Amino acid sequence: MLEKKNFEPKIVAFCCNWCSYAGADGAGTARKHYPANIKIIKVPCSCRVNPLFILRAFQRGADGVIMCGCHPGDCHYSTGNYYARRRMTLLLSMLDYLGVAGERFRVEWVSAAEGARFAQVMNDFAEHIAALGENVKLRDLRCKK
Amino acid sequence: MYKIAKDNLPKLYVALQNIGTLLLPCKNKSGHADFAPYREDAEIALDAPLTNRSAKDVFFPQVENLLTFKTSGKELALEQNVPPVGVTIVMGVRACDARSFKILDKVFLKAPVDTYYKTRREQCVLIGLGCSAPEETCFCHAFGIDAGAPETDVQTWLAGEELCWQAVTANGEELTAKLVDGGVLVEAAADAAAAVSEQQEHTQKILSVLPLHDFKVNDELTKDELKVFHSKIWEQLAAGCLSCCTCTYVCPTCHCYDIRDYQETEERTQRYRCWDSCMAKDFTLMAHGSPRKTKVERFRQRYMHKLVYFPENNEGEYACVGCGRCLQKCPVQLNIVKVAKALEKAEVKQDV
Amino acid sequence: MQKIGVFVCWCGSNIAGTVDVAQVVEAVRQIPDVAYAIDYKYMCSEQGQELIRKAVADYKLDRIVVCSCSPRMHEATFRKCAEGVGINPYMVEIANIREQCSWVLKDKAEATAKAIKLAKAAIAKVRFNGALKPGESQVVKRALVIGGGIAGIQTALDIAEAGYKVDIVEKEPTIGGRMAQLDKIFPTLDCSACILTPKMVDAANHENITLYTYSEVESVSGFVGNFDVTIRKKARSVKADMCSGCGICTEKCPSRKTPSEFDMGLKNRGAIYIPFAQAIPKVPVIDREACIKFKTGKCGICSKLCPAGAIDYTQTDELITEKYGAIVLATGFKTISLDKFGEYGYGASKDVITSLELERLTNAAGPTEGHLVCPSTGKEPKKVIIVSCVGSRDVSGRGKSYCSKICCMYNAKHAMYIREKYPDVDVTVFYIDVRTPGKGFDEFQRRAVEEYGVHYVRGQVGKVVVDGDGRLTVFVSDLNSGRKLMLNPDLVVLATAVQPSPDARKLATMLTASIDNDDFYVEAHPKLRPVESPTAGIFLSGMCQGPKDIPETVSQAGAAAVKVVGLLAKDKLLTNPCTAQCDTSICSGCLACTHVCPYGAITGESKPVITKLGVRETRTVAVVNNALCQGCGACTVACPCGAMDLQGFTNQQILAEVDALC
Amino acid sequence: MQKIEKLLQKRAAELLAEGTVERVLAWHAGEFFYDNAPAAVSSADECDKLVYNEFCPANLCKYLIETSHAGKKTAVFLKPCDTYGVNQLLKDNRIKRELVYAIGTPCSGMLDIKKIKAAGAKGIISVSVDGDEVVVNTAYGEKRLAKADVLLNKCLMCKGAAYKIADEELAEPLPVPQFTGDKFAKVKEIEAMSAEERFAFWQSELSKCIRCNACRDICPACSCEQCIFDKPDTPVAGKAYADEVEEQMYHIIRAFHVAGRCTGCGECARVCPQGIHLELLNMKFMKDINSFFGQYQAGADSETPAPQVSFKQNDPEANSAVEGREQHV
Repeated sequence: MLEKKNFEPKIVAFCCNWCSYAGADGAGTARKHYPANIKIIKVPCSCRVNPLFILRAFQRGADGVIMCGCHPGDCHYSTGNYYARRRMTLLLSMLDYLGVAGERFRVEWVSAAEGARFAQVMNDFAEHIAALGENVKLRDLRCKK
Repeated sequence: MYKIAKDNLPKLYVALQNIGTLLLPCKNKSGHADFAPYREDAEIALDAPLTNRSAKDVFFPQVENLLTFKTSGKELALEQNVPPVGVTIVMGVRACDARSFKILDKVFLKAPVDTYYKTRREQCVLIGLGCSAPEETCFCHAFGIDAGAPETDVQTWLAGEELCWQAVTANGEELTAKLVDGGVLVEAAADAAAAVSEQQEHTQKILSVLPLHDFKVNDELTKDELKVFHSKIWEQLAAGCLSCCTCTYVCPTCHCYDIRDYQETEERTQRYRCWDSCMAKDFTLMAHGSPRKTKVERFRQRYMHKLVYFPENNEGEYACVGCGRCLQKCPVQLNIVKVAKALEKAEVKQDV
Repeated sequence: MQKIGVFVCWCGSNIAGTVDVAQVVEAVRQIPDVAYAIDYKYMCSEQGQELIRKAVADYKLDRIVVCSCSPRMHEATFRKCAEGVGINPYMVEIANIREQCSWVLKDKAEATAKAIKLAKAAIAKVRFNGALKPGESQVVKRALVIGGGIAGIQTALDIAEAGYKVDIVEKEPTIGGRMAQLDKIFPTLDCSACILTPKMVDAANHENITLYTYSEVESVSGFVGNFDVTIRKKARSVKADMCSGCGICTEKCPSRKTPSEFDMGLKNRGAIYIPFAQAIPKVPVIDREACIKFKTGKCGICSKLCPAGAIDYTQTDELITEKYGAIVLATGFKTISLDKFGEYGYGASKDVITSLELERLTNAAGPTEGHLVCPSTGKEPKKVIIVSCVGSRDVSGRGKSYCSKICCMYNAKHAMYIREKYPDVDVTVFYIDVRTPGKGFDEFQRRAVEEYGVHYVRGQVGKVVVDGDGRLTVFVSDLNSGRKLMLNPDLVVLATAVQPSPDARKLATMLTASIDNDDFYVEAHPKLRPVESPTAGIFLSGMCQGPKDIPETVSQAGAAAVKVVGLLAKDKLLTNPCTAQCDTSICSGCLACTHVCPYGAITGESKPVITKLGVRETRTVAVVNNALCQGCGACTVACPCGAMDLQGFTNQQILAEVDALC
Repeated sequence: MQKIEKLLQKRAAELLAEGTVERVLAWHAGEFFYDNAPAAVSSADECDKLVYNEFCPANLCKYLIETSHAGKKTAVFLKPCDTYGVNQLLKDNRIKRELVYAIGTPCSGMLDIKKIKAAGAKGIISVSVDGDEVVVNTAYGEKRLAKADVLLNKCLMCKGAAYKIADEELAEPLPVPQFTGDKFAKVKEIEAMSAEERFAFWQSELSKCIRCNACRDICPACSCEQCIFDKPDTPVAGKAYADEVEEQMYHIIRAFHVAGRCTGCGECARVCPQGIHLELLNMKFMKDINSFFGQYQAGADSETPAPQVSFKQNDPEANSAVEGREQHV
């Protein structure tokens, strides 16, 4: 248990430019703390996130991947996150089916107004991943540092 | 000649394991036999008619790191990867596969020598197993291979309740000596030899009644390369081909590879080689495109290489050993036999 | 060999306080392709930008990474700066080491490490950046205003005055909105109609303004400068061009059961009706639910009586499609439903009314010609209680958490003109706080107390009980004296909270304009861009953005108009160059991309292509219209073979970031 | 089926002779009685070499991409299950309807020679079907096997005798293998395993992969001009087995790309030289699509929008795709 506490999970967060990335900025403006090893990649819309990116992140050794977008119905591009939701539903289900990383991937909707919630979501996820420990199943051993 | 009771085979495996890394046909989850490192719990299938893939992986792995690039800051350092040192023993090699290694040698050991292949090859002792139940897809005889006597360092036969053992090469003798000293192998009586030759005759008998018994690649084909090259028949033959790499990857003599880089970490990049196939669209792809733009061209390339180019450059030796894997594995039942027959019909007998 | 310059900003102590900027500079200097790296106190300042320009010149930089605040803040600044020294603006990447790093972390070592990672990711991405050139799109010189209340009317008038065509869509049969229902308005107590109706007439007569009343926006597509809008003009069943507005039909209509919306149900109207005398257009409309002709096929009196023969029962809805360069939302407000506030006895007694109902009761044009009476008895009240904050500042979840802002002032107003007209009526206002900021506002409220003798008691009404013979008993605690009071007013007026019009959410989705949890439209920036929606080309006017009184509404309406005019004055808009691009050499023409594109920007066309193998052939491939593409990237994932890619966010760029961050 | 073979030869010859089509896709004999291969003929006199019997499993529809590309009007003989592939190719815009002449070809299930051999038949000379039984004529005499036991796996999940697209039907439909069970039974079995068991299962399956791409190249849903895995500038481009993850990646992405395209024809699993249970990946997505987004059968027609390019506002939240997980909203 102890070493799990010390273990700092590597987490990649894909955030859509209009809601979630702004939400992250909001978290910053409000000085809401979340772990340093959560790193954000900006995409225009959650529908830009290719399952390939997520698998790649795991392959390169990410312990968790989270995708954030506008709440359904509020997509800046009106329908993007609906497609993203379908895609990620399938991907998540498949990762779980393969027994590799279902529990290490999460989708959350965070609006531009939800800075505090962004931090909350990130803290929850980081905790969740920390409890799971290191990603060994879906990491490419060649890429071990 | 020596022998060991079938029931004692595990003893033999362990003994061999102590001498070097032992690879032998083991069943995988889907019941296919493939060469795999010996493990006590492995489901060993010495008698499996034919492994999924030949043992060529032992000398020519599907993926092999050649070089490592190491960067620190703006500095770059190179490191050559050397294959691991140590004896490898491959057991249960069939006559067809045994011949295929000789063919690969002609490719990799000719100058410029492929040191990766050479190192692995030289460290290896091959223990062949005579065939007793050839399948209808077998046609090794078409290339003068004796299914009952594989060209290996040691020949073995599963006859009756025993495995008969006959050293052939110096390497084989050396290995045998160790096993005899260790009391694993015991001197076999004359009847063993009799049993073996009986089995060999029986094998020949079966081969003589199997569908492909009279199949032979017509030597005429090598006489007029261009004629064959321009044959109309290729179009028809290639029609069904999917351009997948199955035939290539299961073929014991195919040896094309590609070299690529893979960045493992910020500081480390591997230059590796991996099997490639002349059937693949992107084979030898260059800036201007592919030298063989159509499926027909790529299809023709593979069979021209096996049936024409290779024999032309290697004293008439075909780059095929009649293992029949392509007959078993091709998704659309295309195979070298079909091609060779069609070519003969079209270009030698000219009755198309 | 690329030459990347990395510029690390301190942002005063905002970044440098938590991130060891010197260490970041040291780290990135070690990275291949980084030709120059330096830190500075304020990179966005003129000196900071000068430092960048100089470095570009001295070190022949071709790519720039700025480690600073969020790109949402200064990306544009640094892109401009780069352009100034001849580097394509899209060769600039920002590493957000403030919002995402120094501001969310405390430990310096940790923050520094993260800053370095983020810098590395930006460098990894910028390696694959390509020079991008924005396209241009035309601006349709016409504006649409949704909502014909004072906000919409004012915005439309200002736009029209500037010389641009503007259409108003109003869902009610007349323009005028809430303000038309009001009696007198604070702080001057002048008559609402007297100042509103002239504006309504101006709007109706203005050559640049087209009114679509009794109409609703059906669908919206397109983007800033080029919106395609479909408007549903509901069937009035009256030919507007023939109707003289004489009103005979409305008087003689036999159906009298429908409560008048305009009079807050205090009076019934005919099935064919004109909401109020000064309605514009003054053309009646048939409420088909109520109309006997439509229900039974019999009747038809109106058409028999109409001297102009304007009645047309066969009229159908009409769909109008129009192109607009800008859209203004002025959808206004309504008061919340009081169903959840049983304790006030609203509905239990006719004599418990909302402030808006009171406006009608005191309005000379209202159901009682302005005589204040108790609806139940029709007699003048002797004692009136006004309850403030009904559903406003409510944390119980039944009402709204926000302050409705206008109530304190109209409470004073109501109390005042009741006392003025009926000096012997006793008026008490129960309040939690009295909030009267604004020019002349506090003086106004004090006048109510000092000159008009209105009682103000600090206390929240707990219960209004209605007994058998309809007598009201109000239970309230005087918070100042701590006494529990039990009063028997004849009339109770509830200052009910306001909320955005129910159409707001529907429209927000149609326009992809953001909306907050209370359904108020979100502004692009609460301080600096208060009248713009984050969605380009959409502007906000009036109550739909947040509670405000008439003066505020009118000034915001003007502000919105100026923004619209500023947009329409442009001939061309630069389009976002981060658009999708199809590699036709590998596109299979499956056209999955066309299905997911929200803008219909992708089409399949038969084109000659050269495959990767070098084969020339003609086949169907996807073609992107860069003027329409808004760069969401949906197509890039729908495309299985990766032929479709998004400039500025290419697969290579994102994967490079992934690799760098993992 | 002999009767049908004759009809097939006749129709093929007619269509070519009368010039209705330039090319005919069917099957011709291989080296043995059981390895009939896809054949493309373009002259009437070649048609007598065409064959049709219980050993013609190959779905010919994918060859239509080439012929359509070449602008050659092509007649193709399609077993009921093959017709789904044609519709999918039409939907994916990979073939031109006017260049396809689809001929519904009755099928009563294809046989699996591996199963017959595994059943202990040695020295097989020929195989014929007699009602519910398969008569195996071997060097050591006749051997009778239950047909159901030696059908190809894909035929065990027969979708029925109906053609989803056909310009003509060659003959009266034959009775197809009756599949009554739950086609997702195997998927559910795996779902029921613990994460560790699932991981172990798929490790042992996918680690067999040799990246020959046969699964991809035979798949009527995998019809890209250039596969993403052949795209040198994507870091996923890989030619060979390199690392479990690489293989997982390949198979996940492939399954993902064909999700909603896969008609469940089972060819991928049939042709895998390593015997990987690839159908279990695609079936999983089919099951998910049905349960999350509503019933959908790819290839049933060529119009219905695919689940991955459409949506419902009330689609389930991604996180809820996994049992006992909630979306925090």
